[in-house]
Amino acid sequence: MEQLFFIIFAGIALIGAVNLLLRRNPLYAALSLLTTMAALTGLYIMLKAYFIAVIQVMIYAGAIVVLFLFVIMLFNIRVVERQTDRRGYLKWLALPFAIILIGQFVYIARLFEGNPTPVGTEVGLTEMVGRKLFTAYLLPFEVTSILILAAIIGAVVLAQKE
Amino acid sequence: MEFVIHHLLTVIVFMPTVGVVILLLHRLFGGKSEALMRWIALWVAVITFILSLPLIAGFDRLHPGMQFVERVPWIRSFGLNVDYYLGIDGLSLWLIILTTVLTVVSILSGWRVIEHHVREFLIFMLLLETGVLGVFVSLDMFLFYLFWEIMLVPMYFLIGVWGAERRIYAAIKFIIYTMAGSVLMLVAIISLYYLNAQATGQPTFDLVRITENLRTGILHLDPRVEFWLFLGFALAFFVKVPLFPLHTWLPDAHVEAPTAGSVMLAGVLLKMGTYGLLRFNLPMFPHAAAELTTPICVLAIIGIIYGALVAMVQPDLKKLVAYSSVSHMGFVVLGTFAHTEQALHGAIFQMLSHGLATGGLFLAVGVIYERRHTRLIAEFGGLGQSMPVYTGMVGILALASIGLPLLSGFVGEFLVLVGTFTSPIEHARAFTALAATGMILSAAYILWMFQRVFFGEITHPENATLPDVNGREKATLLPTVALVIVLGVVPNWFMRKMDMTVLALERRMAGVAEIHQPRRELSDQRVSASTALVNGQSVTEEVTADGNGTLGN
Amino acid sequence: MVPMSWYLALGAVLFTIGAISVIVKRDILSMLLAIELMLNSVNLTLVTFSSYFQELSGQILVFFVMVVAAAEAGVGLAIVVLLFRNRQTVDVDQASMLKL
Amino acid sequence: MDIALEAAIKTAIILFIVLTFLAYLVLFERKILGWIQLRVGPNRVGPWGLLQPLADLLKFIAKEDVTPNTPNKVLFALAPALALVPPLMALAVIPFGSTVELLGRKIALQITDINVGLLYVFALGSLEVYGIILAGWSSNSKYSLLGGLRSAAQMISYELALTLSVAGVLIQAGTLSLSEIVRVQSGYYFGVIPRWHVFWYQPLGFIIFFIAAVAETNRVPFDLPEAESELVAGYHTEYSSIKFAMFFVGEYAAMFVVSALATTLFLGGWTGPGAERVPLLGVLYFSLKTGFFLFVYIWLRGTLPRFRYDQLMQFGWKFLVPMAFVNIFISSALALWR
Amino acid sequence: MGMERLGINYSAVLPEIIMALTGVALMLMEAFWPSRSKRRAGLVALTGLGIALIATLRLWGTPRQTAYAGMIIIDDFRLLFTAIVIIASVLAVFLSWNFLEEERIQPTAYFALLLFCAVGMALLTSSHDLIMVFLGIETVTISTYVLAGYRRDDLRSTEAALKYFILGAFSSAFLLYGIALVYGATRTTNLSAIQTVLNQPLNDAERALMMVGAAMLLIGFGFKVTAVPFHVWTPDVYEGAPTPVTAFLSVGPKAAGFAAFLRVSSLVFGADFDLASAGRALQSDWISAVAVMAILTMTFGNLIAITQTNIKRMLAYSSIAHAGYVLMGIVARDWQAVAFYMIAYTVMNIGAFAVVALIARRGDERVLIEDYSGLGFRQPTLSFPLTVFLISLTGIPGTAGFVGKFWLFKSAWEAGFSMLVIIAVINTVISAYYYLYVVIVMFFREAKREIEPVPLPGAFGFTLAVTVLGTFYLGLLPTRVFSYLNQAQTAIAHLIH
Repeated sequence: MEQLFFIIFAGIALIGAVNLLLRRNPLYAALSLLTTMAALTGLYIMLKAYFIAVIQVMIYAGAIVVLFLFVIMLFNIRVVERQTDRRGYLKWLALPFAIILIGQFVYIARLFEGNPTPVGTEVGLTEMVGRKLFTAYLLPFEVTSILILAAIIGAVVLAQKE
Repeated sequence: MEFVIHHLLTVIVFMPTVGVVILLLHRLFGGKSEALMRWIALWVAVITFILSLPLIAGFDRLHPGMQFVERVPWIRSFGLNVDYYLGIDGLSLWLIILTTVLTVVSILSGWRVIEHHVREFLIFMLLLETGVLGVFVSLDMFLFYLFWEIMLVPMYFLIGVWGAERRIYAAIKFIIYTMAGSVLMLVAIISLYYLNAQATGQPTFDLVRITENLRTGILHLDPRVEFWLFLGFALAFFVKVPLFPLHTWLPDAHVEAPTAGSVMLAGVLLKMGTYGLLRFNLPMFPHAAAELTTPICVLAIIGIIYGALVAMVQPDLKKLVAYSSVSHMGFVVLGTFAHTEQALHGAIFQMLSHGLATGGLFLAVGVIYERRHTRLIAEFGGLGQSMPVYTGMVGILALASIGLPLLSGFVGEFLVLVGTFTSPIEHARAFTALAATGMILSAAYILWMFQRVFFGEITHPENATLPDVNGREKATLLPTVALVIVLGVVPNWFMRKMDMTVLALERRMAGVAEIHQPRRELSDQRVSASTALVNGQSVTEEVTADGNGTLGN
Repeated sequence: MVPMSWYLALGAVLFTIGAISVIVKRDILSMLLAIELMLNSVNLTLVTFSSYFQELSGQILVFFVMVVAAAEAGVGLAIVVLLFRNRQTVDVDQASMLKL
Repeated sequence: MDIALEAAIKTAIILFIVLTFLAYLVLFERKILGWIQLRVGPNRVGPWGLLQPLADLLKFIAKEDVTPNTPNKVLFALAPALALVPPLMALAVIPFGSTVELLGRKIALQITDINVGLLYVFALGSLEVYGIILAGWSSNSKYSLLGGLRSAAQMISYELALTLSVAGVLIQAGTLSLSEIVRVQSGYYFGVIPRWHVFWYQPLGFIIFFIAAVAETNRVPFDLPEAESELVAGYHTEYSSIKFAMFFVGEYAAMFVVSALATTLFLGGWTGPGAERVPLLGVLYFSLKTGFFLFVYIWLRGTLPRFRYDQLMQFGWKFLVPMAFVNIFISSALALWR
Repeated sequence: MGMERLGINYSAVLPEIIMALTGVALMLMEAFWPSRSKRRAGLVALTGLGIALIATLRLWGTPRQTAYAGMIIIDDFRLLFTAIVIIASVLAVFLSWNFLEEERIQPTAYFALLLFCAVGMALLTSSHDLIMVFLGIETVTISTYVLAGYRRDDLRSTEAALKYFILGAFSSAFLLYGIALVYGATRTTNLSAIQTVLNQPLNDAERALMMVGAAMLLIGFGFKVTAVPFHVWTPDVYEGAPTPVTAFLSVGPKAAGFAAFLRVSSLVFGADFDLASAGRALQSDWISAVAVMAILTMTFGNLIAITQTNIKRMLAYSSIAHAGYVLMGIVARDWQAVAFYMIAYTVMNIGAFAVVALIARRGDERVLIEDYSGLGFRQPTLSFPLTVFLISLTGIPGTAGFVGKFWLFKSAWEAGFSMLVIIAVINTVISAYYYLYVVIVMFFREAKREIEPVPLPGAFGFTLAVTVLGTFYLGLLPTRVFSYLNQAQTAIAHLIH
């Protein structure tokens, strides 16, 4: 049962990712990414990481991809028509590169097959995450505020009209 | 005054820098008078020269070690034990004097010629002097390297700014060649430092100490390591000398440099190479030196003959003199690697002689270049009629360069030849014969040049009205002329000061067995002779108890 | 029971697809999206480790990754807007006065 | 399996009730607007126009479904569904009342009580914008596109204030589960004043939440995405028939969810006198409170003019968000002090 | 949960706090006390940085300790590199002074971003956990993306920002994946904890994960410190970004990147591992990978730099080459040498860019090397310092560059990487060609067209004076700096064995 769910979600995620790779219109690419993210949310729930699952939807789907769509619409970008050859060779490089990388990773992943420890139950709870975030990870948490502030200022500075 | 006496070397080395500061201050206060700048620079150079004279007087010729020593800790951290460590021995003494003399002469020679950026010219000349003097007096490898490289910068500018048409090419070639050599030396210095620290547990760049450690065997080098270290140092010096295949920067640099630059280059900078060989390669890596003697000597001979042949066909006066440098410096290298006392004496003496004679010849070329703005031999002829005094002076210099007896060149080259002939190295006699050919060739091209320029009819009418040398030009040419004569007449007075140094070098080489194998009897004789001298030396050491050879002695 | 390796393999494959997309895509927006995909695959890997190890710091790291991803998206899109305003294109090759 | 069946039954019932309610909400809106504007409102179909929703439904179904010349028909069709589904899904975690005993089982009047309930609602809320954006883009019309753009910007901006305003409640309640939050608010202070968050500690949070909620649902005075006087009908200009109906219902469903959420978070949800003992009373209280919010929605529509776009943004970023931060600060201080 | 257990220690992050607050204060100033005066904003930024520097130096000598539950570590290494990045930021403020005025850029946001970047850099130097490394890097890069695109109406600047952004984000993803895999192998992100884990044998799966993770980390760091083959963004970004920003980019974030790189390399990979442990195998692989990277970086950087006609691009490639030299220090595991080199490089490179910025003037118009012809004697106030910096970059004795290089070479030699040293010295010769070519153009060529002399504003004059003196000071009298580094060595001797 669980494996079936995994296969479904993973399949959706892969389809989304491949679609992202193949589509030339950024809008469809964004929607493909959205699909992948949705599928990943399902996987997070399977992994009992509820908090992560929810904020995955909130931040990625609710904020980041929307922002992308917003920009795409703002400039009303349609299909990128032109096909240049300049990066053509990269495509041929990419294929073996991909095979090597994937093979390597899958090999490593397979090494883990021996020990299917049960998925944790306690760990994913919001309360636990919150507790840890404000104790052990207090400093990184505070640092993110600087990071976001810098990003906000930066984005405003760059995108504002004179 | 007390300070000057106790820090004489420091004062000499940095006197020109003081001149630089004065010139900068002069600018800062809005001084515009070029004449004043020239006078400032000249006086600074003259004062430096005068300050260097007490070195001769105070030099204790029987003292085998370093004299006028100054030593202050400089960088002390992380085992980087760098000292500000100065001192001279018989090898560096005369080179310092040569430098101070030639600087005065060079500044004088640029008096009228250099018209733009006078201040900068003088600043670079003085900086160059500091750099060169620093190289000759540094006894710390780090310090040595510092001066060695610093000296490149002013020379680079002297060629690049005040040179002739292809000056940029020449300047780049000069600096790339020299740097390529010297960074390898840096690697060698680092590794030597590291090996010494490993062996003795005392990290130091102290040149004297390391040499001593190597001699006594406290620091023992693996033959392969020694070989590479030797090459690391030698390449830097061979480039500077320049030895045959590495010489190609020299004609360009000489031809393009202004007269003053050429004088310094030929007179002093080339000597840094041979100085380095004598200071580092021979005493530190005698086994490698012995092993490499034959190829190096072959290259030196090739340089001698090749330089002479090329000089012979040069239509350009300056190029001719430049190639003659290649040839003459070959003698120095040959003498250095012949491993006999006479040859070493000859090599050192030849360094001085060549510095003066070739420097003088470059000055001489500068004189007519100023008048005619050409250096082609074909443009001249019959100058003897219009410029008799000039002709006389050039004649002496040219003969000195050829090696006419009673002039300086003779002493050096003759000693080298004799030394090589008696040398225990393989093919010593063949080398001697070939080198002697070089001497003959040099007589040929110099005399031929002299004849074409000074004798015969005046073929170009403008040469007929050329004014003879004026007072300033006389002032530049006279010291060199006078000195080549003095050197030729009383060579012993100069050589005496080097004796102990040369002896020490010779003994160091003598300690290396393999070169002596072909002629064991001879080497035995020498060893006994050396022992006798050593005994005498120990006596003198007691006499000069404080051992520092300061002015007080 | 889903073995851990399945998740890890999925993460690796997604990462690779993302990396390749960044390389072959020509318009900036798609490149940015592909980078987001890469970050997502990292997140999946981290959550997997975290859940199987019963150790929370992986999930905390995911949280930070999301924050950073949001910040990066903001700045990146601002740059895209600026570029579009200056040059009316989002094609990377077009936007290439500077040599690559 | 029992639990799944129970959830399915509850889902069906709640969907039926809420959708019917929404249909009548439209009627009420028209009626109330009519009264505000001193006219009668719909009164032809059935007594007092009570059958009007049915007639509307028939009309929607019967009308021709026009699809414009669009670059992507799939997205065009998908957009209304994307607008409708999230609010309906959000209903799953809203507690409509306390527990009832039926056939010997305790049944909570809430489809499911997950421990990240509030975040779940927000997550779904953040998805709602997709319907509008995709509608705007795939309609291939400038009005739609502008509407979509405005909507995206507006919803992202106000989502921030909305989320932040709730942080105060979370600090007070210490949980993300909606039923827990309701339970925290039961009881009275001084015997008379209910322990609702709107009275205790969170009045500022409540105001911010409600304003932001109105903006999130694209309602007057924040209805710029569909501003009929500027953009014809905004993002759904090109939609007709049942697709339009889905947008329509989606908007009202969102209104309902937001109101229910406001009730739950700030007005004590289903709590009230006697609600513990008689669960249906709780449902009544809940409906009344939610109805009040819905009435306010309509009331606002009847009375307020529309914001200008820059005013909207300024208000959101320069007033609501800072105030939300102030609220968080006050709440934290209070929590520490207590 | 007491303060002690969390390890809250405000004084440990005091420099960061001060700089962050200054940045916020600048933004608030803009809101409540608006003015386009660069002077006021600049002074505030300088004050903040100055106080932060004092706070950093006051921590000198405190015993080595971790804080915030092991997230950061306070030791002399951190203090030293923090001081370097703050000094780089201070110099960058001076450099930006004129740029802001000429381009009519609103100064507060600019300085605020600079300060936030400084916060990120300072955190990076102190991070003791991969999470902090990641966040520090991101704080730095996000600020610098914006700074690189700050000349908003100039396409070059925008494209520079874009390229920087895409490749930066791309590399961050690799870094992150590396962190994830390392976490998967060791079940922790804390550097000491990782070291402990590595000191035991790992199973196959974990070892494989660790290997790939380490490789990914290397890629990520390679991008950040502009090591070949991950350097592709550097020339474009350095060319396109406003010159003061380029100056800052080439020293500040780079120093911070090296600090983090060194920290990760030395703490995780540089310790003395047991023979059987997983760390031992990893260590040798890591070191040889970095060594190869160092060779490629310096050789490639120098060779390409020769062909450049734009001085900013030339300095960009030179900066790549210098990264190669610094990588030697990482290979040799001599962090003091790296620290000294970064100090020296900061001083001389900022100085060089100051002159370039001044000559380029408004809109970065005069950036070709040809534009420098005839500058030499016409404006010695500019040409003389530039010559000094170029000579120092070449590594001629008497200057900071030489001492730094010398030390690096010596360390590498002692660590047994003699081949690396020889390649490095050959590279030094190559570099002499293009550095001195600029000198040639300045002094040996006549000006192609008449150019009006560039005025030398006070801020630049100050910067140039400081950097020239610093170059000579570090080159001739480095003993004092050495002795500080020496003290530091004893304090954290166990960082590198």
